[in-house]
Amino acid sequence: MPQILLIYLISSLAIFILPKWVDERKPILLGLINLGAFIFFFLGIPFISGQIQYTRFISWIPEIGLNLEFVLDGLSSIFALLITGIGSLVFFYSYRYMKGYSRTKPFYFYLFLFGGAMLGLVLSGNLIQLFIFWELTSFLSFLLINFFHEKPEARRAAFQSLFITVFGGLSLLSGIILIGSDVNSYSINVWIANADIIKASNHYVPGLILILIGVFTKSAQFPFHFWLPGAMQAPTPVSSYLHSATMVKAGVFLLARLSPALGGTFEWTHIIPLAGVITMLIGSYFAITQTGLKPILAYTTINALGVLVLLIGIDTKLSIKAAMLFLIIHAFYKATLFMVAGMIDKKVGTMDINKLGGLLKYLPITFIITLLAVLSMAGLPPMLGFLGKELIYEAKIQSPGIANLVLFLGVASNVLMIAVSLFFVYKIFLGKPQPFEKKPNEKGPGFWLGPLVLVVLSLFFGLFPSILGSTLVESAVSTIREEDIIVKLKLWHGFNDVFFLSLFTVILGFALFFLLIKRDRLLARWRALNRSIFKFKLTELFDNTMEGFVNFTTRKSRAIQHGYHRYYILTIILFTSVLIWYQVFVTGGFKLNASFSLDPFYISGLIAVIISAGTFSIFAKTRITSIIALGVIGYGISLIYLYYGAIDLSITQIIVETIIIAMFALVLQKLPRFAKLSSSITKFRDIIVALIFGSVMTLIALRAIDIDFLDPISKYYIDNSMIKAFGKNVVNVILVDFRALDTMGEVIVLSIAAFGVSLLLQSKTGKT
Amino acid sequence: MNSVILQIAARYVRWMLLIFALVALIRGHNYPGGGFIGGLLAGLALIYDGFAFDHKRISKKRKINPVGYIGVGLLLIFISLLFGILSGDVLMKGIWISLNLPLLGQLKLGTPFIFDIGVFFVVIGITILFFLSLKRR
Amino acid sequence: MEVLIAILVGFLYAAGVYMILRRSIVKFIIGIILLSNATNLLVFLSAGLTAGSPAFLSDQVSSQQEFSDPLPQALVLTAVVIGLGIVVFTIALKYKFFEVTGADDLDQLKPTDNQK
Amino acid sequence: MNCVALPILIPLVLMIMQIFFRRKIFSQWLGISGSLLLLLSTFYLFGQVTKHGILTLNVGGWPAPYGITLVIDYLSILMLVISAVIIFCISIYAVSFLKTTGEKQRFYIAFYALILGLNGAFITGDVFNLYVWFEVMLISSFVLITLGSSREQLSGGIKYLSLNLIGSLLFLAGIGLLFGKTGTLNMAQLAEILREDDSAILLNTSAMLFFVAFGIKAAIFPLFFWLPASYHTPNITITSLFAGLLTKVGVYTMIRFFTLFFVQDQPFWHNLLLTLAGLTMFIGGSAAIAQYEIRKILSYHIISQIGYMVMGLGIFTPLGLAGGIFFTLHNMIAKTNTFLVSGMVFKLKGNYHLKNIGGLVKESPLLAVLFIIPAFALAGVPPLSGFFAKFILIKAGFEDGHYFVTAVAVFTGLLTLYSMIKIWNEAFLKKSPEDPSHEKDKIKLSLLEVLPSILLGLISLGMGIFASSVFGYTMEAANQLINPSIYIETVLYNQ
Repeated sequence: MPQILLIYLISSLAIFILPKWVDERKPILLGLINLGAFIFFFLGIPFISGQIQYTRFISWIPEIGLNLEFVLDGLSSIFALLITGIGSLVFFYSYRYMKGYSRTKPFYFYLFLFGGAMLGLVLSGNLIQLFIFWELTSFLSFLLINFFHEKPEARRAAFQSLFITVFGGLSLLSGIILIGSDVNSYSINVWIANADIIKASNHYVPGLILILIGVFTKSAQFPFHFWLPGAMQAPTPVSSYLHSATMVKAGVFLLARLSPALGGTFEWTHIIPLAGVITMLIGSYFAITQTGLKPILAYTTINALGVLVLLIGIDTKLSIKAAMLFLIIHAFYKATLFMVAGMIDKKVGTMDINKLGGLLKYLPITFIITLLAVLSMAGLPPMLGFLGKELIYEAKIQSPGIANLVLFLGVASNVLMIAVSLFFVYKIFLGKPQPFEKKPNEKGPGFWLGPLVLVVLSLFFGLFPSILGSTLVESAVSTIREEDIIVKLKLWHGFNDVFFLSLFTVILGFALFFLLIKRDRLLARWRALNRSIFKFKLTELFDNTMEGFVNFTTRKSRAIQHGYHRYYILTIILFTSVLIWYQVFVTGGFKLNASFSLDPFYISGLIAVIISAGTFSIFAKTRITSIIALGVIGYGISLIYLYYGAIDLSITQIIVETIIIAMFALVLQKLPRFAKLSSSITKFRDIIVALIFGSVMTLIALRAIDIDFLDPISKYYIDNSMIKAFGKNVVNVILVDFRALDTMGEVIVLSIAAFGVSLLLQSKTGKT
Repeated sequence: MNSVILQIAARYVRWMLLIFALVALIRGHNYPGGGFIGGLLAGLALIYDGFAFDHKRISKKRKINPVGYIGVGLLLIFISLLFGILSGDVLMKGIWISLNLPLLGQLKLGTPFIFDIGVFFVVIGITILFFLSLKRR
Repeated sequence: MEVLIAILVGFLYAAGVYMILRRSIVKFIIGIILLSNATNLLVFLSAGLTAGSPAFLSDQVSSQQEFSDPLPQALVLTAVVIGLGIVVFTIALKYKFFEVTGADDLDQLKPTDNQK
Repeated sequence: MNCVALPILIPLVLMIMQIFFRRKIFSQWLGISGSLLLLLSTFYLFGQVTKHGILTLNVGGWPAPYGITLVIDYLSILMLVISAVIIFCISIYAVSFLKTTGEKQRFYIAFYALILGLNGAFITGDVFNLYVWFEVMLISSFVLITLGSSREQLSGGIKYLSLNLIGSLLFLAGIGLLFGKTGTLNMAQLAEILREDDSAILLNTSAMLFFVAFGIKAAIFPLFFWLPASYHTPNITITSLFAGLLTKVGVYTMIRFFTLFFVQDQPFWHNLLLTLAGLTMFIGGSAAIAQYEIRKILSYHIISQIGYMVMGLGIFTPLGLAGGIFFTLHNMIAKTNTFLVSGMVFKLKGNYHLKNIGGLVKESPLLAVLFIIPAFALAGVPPLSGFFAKFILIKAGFEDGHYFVTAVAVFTGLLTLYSMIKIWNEAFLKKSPEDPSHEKDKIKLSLLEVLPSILLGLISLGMGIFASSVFGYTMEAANQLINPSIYIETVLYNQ
């Protein structure tokens, strides 16, 4: 299995180096590669009945539980087949569809890699590995939705989808890590084996919620569903792929995958169905009022995802069975319908249902295809969709928990779905013929071949459902439920509750449909009603929130990075003072042993001179006096050094002080006079700050003298200076021998400073 | 500043300062002084010269190149490092030779001394450079 | 004596901090010089003061003698010299800034942070 | 021969050579070949470290703790290797991007002085020596940041200089106090003393000074002001260099000090570090999304990402530290790369402001690829390096029970993503706002400009794909930091 992913990676990279004659046909080639992978998984079906799984383990970073595990079992097999199968059809389709666009190379690169990432996702047996593929699909879909990137809407939609899915992805990652820390592994099999520990842990509920946020964002569940309609900004093949077999199905997959490990609890059977049922209703409700083909389909996808999530959340044998079947059904009809929509767009030039109509005359084959797909979507016989709907009803009836609500809303949503489906096909192919600029025709099988294959399959499985039931669905359900389950599917169940419920739904659906087509104004009113009830759209809410946040941070960053040099300094000084004072209090730094003495008096006097010179220098009115006072301080300090036996230091201090004063005086001639720039309140505040800082420095300096952990290392220098370094001046020996590296650094600082000074002052630039 | 008195004084002060700087450098290992102090003094001597005669004299007429001083100084420092390595020992290891000179008596010369001379040159260079750049304005 | 010098250190810090909080370039430089003096003195002080003879050895080895600690002296010396380089660079930078903008007011630096 | 000093000897020689040789072309080629030499020597040292463990060198042959000891452990060598890679890339990049400034020679002198200080800081085992290297680095960065002396640079430079100056003064004061209390400067000996002594808690006051000093260098909240004030002013080559290296030295020293000897009163430190880390991440990240100037966005990002590194230190488990180090390494590479790319954007468009540029994806698809790799790496997109760094950090955070700060870390990832997408959308995807009629002569990027970015991009990718070995090394580093006994032993007793 890893080899297949490698093939995907290599062939996607190979797109960039194809010779010209292959390059023109690269979608065909990529479709064939997908087909090959499909055949591989198809041939594998007989080997993975029931709970049997094939795993491949590659150690990656085992220390942090990150390994490559590939699992092929019933569940991943269904998904892999859908991804590769529909993938190959999508590529064949886009050979026709994408003709005439420039820069298709990156497009195919992303699309193919997208398929590969999705395949990697469903084959992952390690949750972190799964997350990696999960994020890859998010980012690749971002790049795909951005195909028409010069349109602002496309950029906006791409960004929304990315932001929402990455938000979910990060939340998913947190959830995985949180729960993974309980069992010390991210391997799904380990999680399943330790399901009891996980469910008993404190981390279970927060972890589950985080994971569910991930699932809900990816699978477009309420309230994160709004990115999905935007994603139709992508070229149609992408939408077709994204809605049917990839991306949005990732969440469903993960939910199914984790249900043995996390499922069955109160939280699981209540949160998930609730989200599912709301999403289902929203999807079908808004589908009706859309005017574009793609938006209609997008909302029906939301509906389908709601159904899938609901079914997995109900978490019974029957509901899982229904979910797996519906997964396949939905993939088939949704891929078909998107391809049809794209085809109509290409042939007629619009996807607005109000500008479409009467296409039956021109596109009979397409009509049949669409009709069959739509029947499947509406859940009408003889299509596979019918079977699915029956099963879903059965599962809903038998569901524990919030069954009544689920059933009621389920019927309502199905009524809407039937109406939408019929409306869809009616508006395009029947209805009023519209004047088209160019006469559409059926030329070129490239457009309808893929959809045809899918509807034929859908019909075939609808008539002979047991073929599907006893193989794929059965092993997937067995995998999820962790027990061997026999699945028998048949089209006709007899006259039971479910049948009558279906009949009821169909009648209502047809009634609604007729109402819609007979009363044009009804729909318009409905739309108006929606607009007034749902004042804000979630997309706009999202945009406004983002914008509000950006504005907030703009103001905030202005406030923080305000540009006033002295307030930066003030902040730093205050921060330091607070930290140090805090530590002084904590460590009881007030107990000092040092005694205050004024002896010898001349040093005391010297200090008094320095302090008064300092005060003078601060408050001096002219610059030159200020600087002279500064000199007094410097020379005074050098005398202190001298008193404590630091001759070299003292000389150096004097010379350095002299140079600084001289330099200062040199430039001072050109610098302006002191201006009175600060108010007295500012001055007072600054004095307080300065005193806070100065006093704490005094305090800790005294502390430092008090504490001595061990004898200083200096004795070594005195002992060895003569013997080993042949110098009597220990300070100098330290400078040039013991710690010569410091001196070297010091000299380099000086040299660079000198270069810098000459550079600054010589450069003639400036005055800009 | 083209004071005549200053110029006359400079002829003597210059040499005195230079000699003083050299003494500080050489004695540095045993008595107060050393490369840094010596270098500063020498630098001051040259600056004094500049004050007296106009700074151009330093840079143009005498062709004193402060960057060159710095370069030479750093090179000397590097050479003193290199000795330790070349002699197969660790970086900066002091290598000493003992000279018996007739007049000065026994004199110990070692790589730390080269290091100190390097510092001396760098400090001369930077002092002049500082001065020149500020003065040129 | 330590207490007094410690107070001096504190005073120099306070003076330096007060000066670098001013808007004038010249005052800022004075503040930096004061702070760097304060820090050097702090290093010198906290290493312990011994009013002993300077650490010059004589040929007759007598390590019994009480020397003042040479290491902090060397450290402070290095720090002083480094301080020289940096202070001179600061002076040059501020001078250049004044030359370019013609203002002694550090609040004039504001626009670099806040341009959109 | 003991090669521990190579990382400082090579830049020293190069610096001296640059002083003597003034020919432009010579400086350039010397620059590139010298950086390559440095890179190779760090590789060699890396091999040595993996083979022999911690390497030490007592400069001048004076035994520790009396002389200055140079120490290379896993943390040092990882930092050395990554910074050598960046230096190599920058030296190639500099060739064409410094064409406009006439100060090539001075650039190279200061450039190598900066590297000298940087490498010195990475390998020194002596507190005061560290200060000296910091100053070397600081003064050369002052020179570099004001190279060109435009008004903007000067005012940015002043803020950069004054705030950093306060940082180094506090650092020096801290050293003085530390030395006053312990009587030693050798890090290993300090660790030995302070780890065993109960009253070492008294040192926390001086530890505060170090914390603030390194905090200023690392640009953590609330000490970061100098960074956004100055990083957008100099030539882009210099900004890239700073962005990749300078703040990370602050992080490095912080990690070094707060694992080696300031380990008293751990709950206090860790809470402080984690709180500030969270604030740094969030404030940096959210300030970034408000900007429209590419370099400012990236500058605020540096701050945000420093938060992650500090968070790794604050978690203080081997995994947390390893995550922090991993993040640092990844960030150095990716961050430099984004700045390099922004330089190329400027070259093509003549502007850094997102509102004035656009359409680059058509104009230069290669540049789009070059941008998207580091941008996605920074946003933490798997399988690039950033994902693993973040993953390890989040894992460590959750497992150690720091839910809040970890949640902030996760959320900040979203902010990072937002600002990267902002650049991507505005500069690359959007239609160019320029008038298409007066199409300028097509400016082409030369190989020397693109090459460093390609190299760094490949490394980002490689650090992701071979995350297991990178993680192994960072884990080794973290273990060495958590158990410093080996470090102490090697430095003080095995000579």
